[in-house]
Amino acid sequence: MYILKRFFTMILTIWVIATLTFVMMKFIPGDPFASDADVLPEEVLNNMRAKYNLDKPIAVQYVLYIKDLVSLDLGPSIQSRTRSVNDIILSGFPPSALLGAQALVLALVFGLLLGIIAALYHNRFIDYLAMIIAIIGISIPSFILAPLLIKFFSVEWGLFPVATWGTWKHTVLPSLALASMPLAVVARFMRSSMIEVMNANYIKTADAKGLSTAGIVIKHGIRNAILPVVSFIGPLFASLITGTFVIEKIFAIPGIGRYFVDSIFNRDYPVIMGTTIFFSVILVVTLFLIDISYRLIDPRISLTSKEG
Amino acid sequence: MEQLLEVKNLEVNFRTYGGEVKAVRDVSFHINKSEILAIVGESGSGKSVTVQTIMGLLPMSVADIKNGTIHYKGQNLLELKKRELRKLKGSKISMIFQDPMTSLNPTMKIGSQIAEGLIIHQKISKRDAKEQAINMIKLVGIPNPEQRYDQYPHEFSGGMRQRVMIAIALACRPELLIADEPTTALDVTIQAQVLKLMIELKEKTDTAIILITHDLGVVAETAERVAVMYAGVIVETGTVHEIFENPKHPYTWGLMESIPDFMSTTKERLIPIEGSPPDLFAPPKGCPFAPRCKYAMDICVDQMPLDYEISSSHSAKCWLNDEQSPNADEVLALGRSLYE
Amino acid sequence: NGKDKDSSDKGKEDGNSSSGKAEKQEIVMNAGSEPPAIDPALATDTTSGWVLDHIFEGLYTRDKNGSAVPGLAEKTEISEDGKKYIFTIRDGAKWSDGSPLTANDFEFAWKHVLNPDTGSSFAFYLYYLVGAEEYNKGNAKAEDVGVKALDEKTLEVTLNEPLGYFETLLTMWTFYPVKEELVAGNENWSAEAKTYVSNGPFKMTAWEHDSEVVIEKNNEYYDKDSVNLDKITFKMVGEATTYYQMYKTGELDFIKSLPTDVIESEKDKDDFEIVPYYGTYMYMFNVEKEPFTNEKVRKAFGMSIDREVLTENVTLAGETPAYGMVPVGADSPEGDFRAVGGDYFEENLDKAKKLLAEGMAEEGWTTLPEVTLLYNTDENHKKIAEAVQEMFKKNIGVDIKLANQEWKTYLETTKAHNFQMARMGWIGLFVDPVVNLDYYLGDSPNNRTGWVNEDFDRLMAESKVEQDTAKRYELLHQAEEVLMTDFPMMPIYFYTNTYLMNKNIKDAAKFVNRFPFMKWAEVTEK
Amino acid sequence: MSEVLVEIKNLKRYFPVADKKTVKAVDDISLIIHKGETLGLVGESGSGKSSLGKLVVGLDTPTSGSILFEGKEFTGLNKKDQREMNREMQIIFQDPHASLNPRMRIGEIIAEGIDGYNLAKGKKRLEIVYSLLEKVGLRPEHAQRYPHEFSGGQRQRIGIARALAVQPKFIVADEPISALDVSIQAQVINLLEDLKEKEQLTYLFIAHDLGMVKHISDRIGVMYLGKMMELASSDDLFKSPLHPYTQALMSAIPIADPSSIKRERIVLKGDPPSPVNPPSGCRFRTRCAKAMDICAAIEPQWKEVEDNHWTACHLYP
Amino acid sequence: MVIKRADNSLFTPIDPSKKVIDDIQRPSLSVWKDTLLSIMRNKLALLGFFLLAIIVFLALFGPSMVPFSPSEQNLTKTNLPPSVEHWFGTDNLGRDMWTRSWYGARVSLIIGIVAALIDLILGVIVGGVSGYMAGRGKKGDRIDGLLMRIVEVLYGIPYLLIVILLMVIMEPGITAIIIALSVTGWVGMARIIRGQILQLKSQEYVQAAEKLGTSHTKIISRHLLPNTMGIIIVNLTFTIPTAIFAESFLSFLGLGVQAPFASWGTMANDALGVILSGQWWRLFFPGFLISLTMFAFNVFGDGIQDALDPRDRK
Ligand SMILES: Nc1ncnc2c1ncn2[C@@H]1O[C@H](COP(=O)(O)OP(=O)(O)OP(=O)(O)O)[C@@H](O)[C@H]1O
Ligand SMILES: Nc1ncnc2c1ncn2[C@@H]1O[C@H](COP(=O)(O)OP(=O)(O)OP(=O)(O)O)[C@@H](O)[C@H]1O
Ligand SMILES: [Mg+2]
Ligand SMILES: [Mg+2]
Repeated sequence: MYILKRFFTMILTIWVIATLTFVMMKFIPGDPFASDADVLPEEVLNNMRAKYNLDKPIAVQYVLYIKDLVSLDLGPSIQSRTRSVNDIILSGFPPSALLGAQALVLALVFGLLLGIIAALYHNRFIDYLAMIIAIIGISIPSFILAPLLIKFFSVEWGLFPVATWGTWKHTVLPSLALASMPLAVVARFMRSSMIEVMNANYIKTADAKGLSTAGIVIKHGIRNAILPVVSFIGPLFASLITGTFVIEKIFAIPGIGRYFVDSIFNRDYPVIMGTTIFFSVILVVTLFLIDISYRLIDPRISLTSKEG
Repeated sequence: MEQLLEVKNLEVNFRTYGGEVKAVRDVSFHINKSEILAIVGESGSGKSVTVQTIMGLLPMSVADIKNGTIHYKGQNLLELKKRELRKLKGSKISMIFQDPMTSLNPTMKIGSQIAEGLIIHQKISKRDAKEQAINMIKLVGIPNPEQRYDQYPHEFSGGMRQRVMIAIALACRPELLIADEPTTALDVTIQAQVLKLMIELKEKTDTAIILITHDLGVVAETAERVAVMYAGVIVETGTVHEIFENPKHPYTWGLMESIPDFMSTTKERLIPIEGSPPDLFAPPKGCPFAPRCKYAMDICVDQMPLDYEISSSHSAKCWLNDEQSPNADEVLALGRSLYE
Repeated sequence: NGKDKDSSDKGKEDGNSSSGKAEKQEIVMNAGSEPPAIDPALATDTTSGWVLDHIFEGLYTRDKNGSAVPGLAEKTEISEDGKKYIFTIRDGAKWSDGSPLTANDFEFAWKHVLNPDTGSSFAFYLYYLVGAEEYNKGNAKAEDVGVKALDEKTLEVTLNEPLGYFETLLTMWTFYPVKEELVAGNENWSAEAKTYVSNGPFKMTAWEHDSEVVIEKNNEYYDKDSVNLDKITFKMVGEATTYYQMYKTGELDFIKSLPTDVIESEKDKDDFEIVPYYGTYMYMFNVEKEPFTNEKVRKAFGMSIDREVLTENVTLAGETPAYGMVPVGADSPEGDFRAVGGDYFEENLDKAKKLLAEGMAEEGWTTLPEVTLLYNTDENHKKIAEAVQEMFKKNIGVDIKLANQEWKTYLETTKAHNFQMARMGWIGLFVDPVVNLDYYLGDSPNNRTGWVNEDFDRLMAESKVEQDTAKRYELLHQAEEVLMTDFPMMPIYFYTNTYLMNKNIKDAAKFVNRFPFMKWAEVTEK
Repeated sequence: MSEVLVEIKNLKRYFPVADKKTVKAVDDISLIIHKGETLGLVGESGSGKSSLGKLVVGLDTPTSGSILFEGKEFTGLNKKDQREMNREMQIIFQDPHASLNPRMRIGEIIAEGIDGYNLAKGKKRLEIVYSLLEKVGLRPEHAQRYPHEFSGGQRQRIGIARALAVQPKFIVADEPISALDVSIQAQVINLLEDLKEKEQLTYLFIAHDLGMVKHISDRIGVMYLGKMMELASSDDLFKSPLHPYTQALMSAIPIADPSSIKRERIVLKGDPPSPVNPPSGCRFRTRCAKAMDICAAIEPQWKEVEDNHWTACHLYP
Repeated sequence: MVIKRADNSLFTPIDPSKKVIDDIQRPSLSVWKDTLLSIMRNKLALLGFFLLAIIVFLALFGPSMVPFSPSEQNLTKTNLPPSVEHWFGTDNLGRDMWTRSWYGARVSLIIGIVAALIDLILGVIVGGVSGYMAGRGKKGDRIDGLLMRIVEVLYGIPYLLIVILLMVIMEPGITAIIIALSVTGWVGMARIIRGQILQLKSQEYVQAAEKLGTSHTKIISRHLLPNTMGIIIVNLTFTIPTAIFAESFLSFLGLGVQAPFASWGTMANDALGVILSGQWWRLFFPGFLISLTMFAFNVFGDGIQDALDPRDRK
């Protein structure tokens, strides 16, 4: 029942996002066909507008769009004249998702590790070291980190290809660049909540059972401390697997991340809508799963009144 | 009798912003194999801190072990390496915590929390551990153990949680069981059942038990020896009979007086000890009980009493036992009469 | 009527004879971005055009110098009045799938472009054909368009007016043929390499979207013997720092538009090249908004920056300071149009100050109304604007503000004349002064300055029907003079492009305004 | 002691557990608590005492049944009255640790209710806090400390002081003294009794220490597996326990005299049954020494067997 | 037993009426004073604080230590490495990096602090209310649902679109940036806080507080939020650099501070090319200052977290 209800609100949310995006998109100035090279004769423009239904009143366009949407047709791209939005998403999503997932795993594994170690050695050298790593991770944004990684790992040391897509080696640097920020955040969150958890009485119990520090942390610490990380990871997951503009641009990765931005700069209406809706679906579903997972992580949590 | 554990001159301080809390001061006691030692005393007198020191569970960021040794079978636990201590913890020495509500991991199933220790120390398979854990749940009198195995602490009643704590501690059949108020949340029938379980364990496996409790009835019925603590100091030790029948310390007298007699039909006011316990930030330099003691003398305020040996097993830290004490006999007789 | 010739590039490499042909005739070039449409009817951008030029060939093509020469047209007959062309398609013209290429394919292709349903942006390039405009605007039928396959080999084209540079125009991709069976009824035929059929020196064999386009030598091409390369890969790396580093590690053989920061260090290496780009970088004035309503103020602004310093220290890519509208590179009978026209103004601070004072006096201003310079979001534009801002301040004591907008918004804003001073760049698709000067026609949608001058419009109109070449250029010079006298914009510099090309690539043809054409190129041994 | 303060009618609280089953923590209990009386509640651990206590003060919502406080049902009230009623009913939690915010000072914790209901301000407020601390055997300077700096028993006293701070009419005390040493137990019990005298307080006193329960309570109820088994004045109950479960309880009380002859204990046989599917008929029958056939078949009626002495057992038809 | 013979006279009973039960009093401190004291005693917190103070000091007075203005160009002195004349070197337009860095600090610090405030105000409140209300009756569920749906929608709508829209309707400048940051800047905090509150609110002390008439607002602010302070602080320390870089992005798009004024973010952004050309100081100084500020905030934050945790005092 709860799930059914959430499902409907999810659809509603996506609809609201779609509608707001549609309205805003129509509101911002600019014309998909305007470009600097040529100012086209009005008639030519009219032909093209007609082709994309842009000659119709906005309300009609909206209805047509929603209609298509319901049949899962996201329409043709204006910028990339021969491809449909569905094509773009289908071909761009796998690389983006792969990179995003890889980065996320990297961030989680090392972030958690770093955070836990820092918490265990609270206010000792390792803690400071972990903090400095985290600070570097967060204060060097990916658009600076990525070229630096390329400079050293590719140009200077020749370990990985500079950019583009193909082999696993191509994924290493972009994953690193993507992972650095979330890694830092995860580490800091984990540290903070782990410090709190390690003060709890049940940790004493575990200690008294003769568990090793690692055992205590793994079996008792993590699950009690991980909630903020999970909250943080949710939206991040959605945005990472749908690609990141900066990283895809710098590493010339054929993902869909770039379309989120380029489509807006190009006023490529169908792509704006398509990518937004695609992202929203993933986002909303992820957030839903996160909400569910709260309960799995901490059985005391109840999200609605009629559960307990 | 074989001495299992000996605590000597233990001193524990807590650093706080307000200053140092002298929670345990010069505490010495021992426990033999297959013996039940009860520690009773004022709430806040340092009972839990003492036993947590044995287990190495003090929050070392704020706690200081100033002095003392804790010898377990000849080795000083305070100097033991972490890894070696870990081998003892949970298997040879185990502990029932006072606070059953927060001492269980809220996000872990009850069953796993019990099975965990078994898996570590007895190196048995998960399935066997589960079986044993279910058995333990049953032993401590929780109905429907299979289902309870998969429930979380917040789904248990207070007493049930306490029994889970007991199950955890007993699971590995330790040589030394430290039970910090193990039955406070239990009704008397289950309390009896649990105590019986502990005594059985003691008899079967020669387990020594340090039992901290406020229920003097429980002490009388289960313990062999008793230590009475007040303000971080052990003020009196002796066998149960000695303590109950021939207490030599005014605080012990006070304790005895406070027990309501449920057999009596008339309702009388309970007799508590006047005043409140001393501030442990700056404990009085003399006897800590002096400010509340009806029989206090000048020396009590001035000097910490010596440990007067009353018999080979009985000693008390009170100046009244000194031969110079003027009305010693009178007073001591008074104390004795209270219970007879 | 003068024929526009694309002048070949001066810096072109001589064939390097010392090293022989390499085993592997494969190169990797950076296209910069995903070509939006590798489809003759739909392409409007240079990236798509670059690929199209390699895999298609029209009736006319270019020789190594960039001049239009017959391609698929074996023979061209032009009627007396210059309005009717009859092309004979060369024998052996084939599609890359081996099927014959016929005159019909041309007729179909051109009508396809004009078909309003296609929605081609470049349909207007065919408006020179009889009935084309009407058909494209939905006022006539396809049959009325002046292109007709008389038989398999013969194509008849009828123009509205004679057109001097029709042959050059025919080299444009909009005029390429497409295979009718393939294209008819399949709107997205050009979206994937699988289905792709073309007729040029190369054919498309793979298109990984957003990643790369691979073209390989087309063995059905009639002139395949001139083609040396077996394979060209166009990568789509947009980030300058990235493709530069890929070039450095050898992952790319050719890149264009180097990051400004590295030009300094690459300048003297021999794989580096600066090629002129037929375009003008300028700041438009809105003559309807104060203070640029005043001509003297406009001129004062134009005179008070140091273009030399700007190009040498800020933009760095070897640009030519501009003192006129038409860039260097357009040939006229007397020589380069720019050289003949000369500079229309000079940088002179005293004069600028004087003009400014005069202009302010004329308008009765005691202080100059606040000026905001608008540019579209881009690092280089920003840098230039910052430098210019500081120059105004230092040189004539005018404090201007800067503002930038994202491109499409910017276009809209400037179109609505909602600015005082705004950056603009204009690159001619053809190398002819008309292309540049047309920009400021009173009714040109490009002219955002609000400046309308009847003399200018008249001169431009006259130049277009003028049949005598010398006179035509004279008219154009006059028009430019009018423009530069009224000064509705201040030119800054003429564009250049920077290339890095692997030294072992020989015979790449570099035309003005086109990226290198690799038909004859060859990889030599190192 | 005639005026009814709390009336509980057919109260039920079922907790859903796995497999769509429910734990019947409180199963159809009806009860009256008079003004000024102390009703002791004892019973097997897990029998639903805390659950009942929480329901009574409105910390939990019943599955069914109703609770009337001074004749009014909680849900039917407007906001203001609800607040007032909230103040008048307080609870001392069983768990002294979890019920104290680890980041608040003791003084603040105790003053919370005073602030919450705007009972006093400034110096007066502090005075109240200090006097409460003293009343429960703590010291004024403890107000500056944090909960973790206290021993278990000290924390429990903080909980008591907190509940008293808002001057309630009715307090559910869920094992308020279990963690205290006897001397302080006596102190606290005396305090509770004094308050009861002075302020006409009413208690629902849940405890396991039958001696204390007897001492403080006017009447005592005995619970087993979600049900009330017996209810009588404390003297009656101890003198003549009727229900076999009560008898078992009595016999299990430990006596603080090591030399006393060990009494014959009524040992409950078998395992405690599960509250998920309690035994048919009488719930205690599976462990009852005196069980009869009828016990399995019919659930015994809740009857007044003697004057003011209620029980549910087939032994007393 | 050895007894040190004490003076006999000491063995006289004390008159109970004269007995002073106790006289030792701990100096009582106000909550504020105590917190302040614990922060002061925390070396880390102090270090962070002093670093921040130095940065702020230089932001205010750094530029006046050298005879350059932040916009003054010298196109013949571009890209000079740090020297006695130009302490941080010059940039590609020949401007003095030292002055620019400290002018940039003003913008970046303001942005960082404002963003943190937005996070704190909007994010913490929305997250707190949402988490607290979830499961609190039908009405509570609805409030939680609504707030979370709003958060989802704000996550879902393309941010760039919002920015462009803002650009159309707003004058560029700090205000515009602040508005752009407040539209969505807080949603991450809101979700995280909500999660924390969901976990915390089942604690018994929350129930106790309710029973004691503590208002919802107070329960959230005094019981729930303090217990998730660590997470709030961590999140805040991340908001700051994120906002600093978001500002550079927004400014680049044309919404924010306009050239020649710079911020650390835009300076770093403009200097990316030096990774290829090697004029390290152009990227290093803004980057380092951002990192240093981050370091200061983090150290300070950690110190505060420690200081606020009564269980972990040294
Ligand atoms: N972390 C700590 N910081 C400061 N003081 C502490 C800390 N832990 C305990 N104390 C103090 O140490 C003293 C002894 O506490 P302990 O828990 O040992 O008492 P106890 O004898 O077990 O009492 P109870 O019977 O009430 O559990 C108490 O006064 C308490 O305030
Ligand atoms: N949140 C919950 N979810 C599921 N079951 C619960 C929950 N809370 C209590 N129970 C169950 O309800 C029953 C009664 O619990 P309650 O806490 O009322 O017992 P109690 O009489 O107070 O016991 P104790 O004396 O041990 O505290 C127990 O079986 C317990 O497991
Ligand atoms: Mg204790
Ligand atoms: Mg209970």
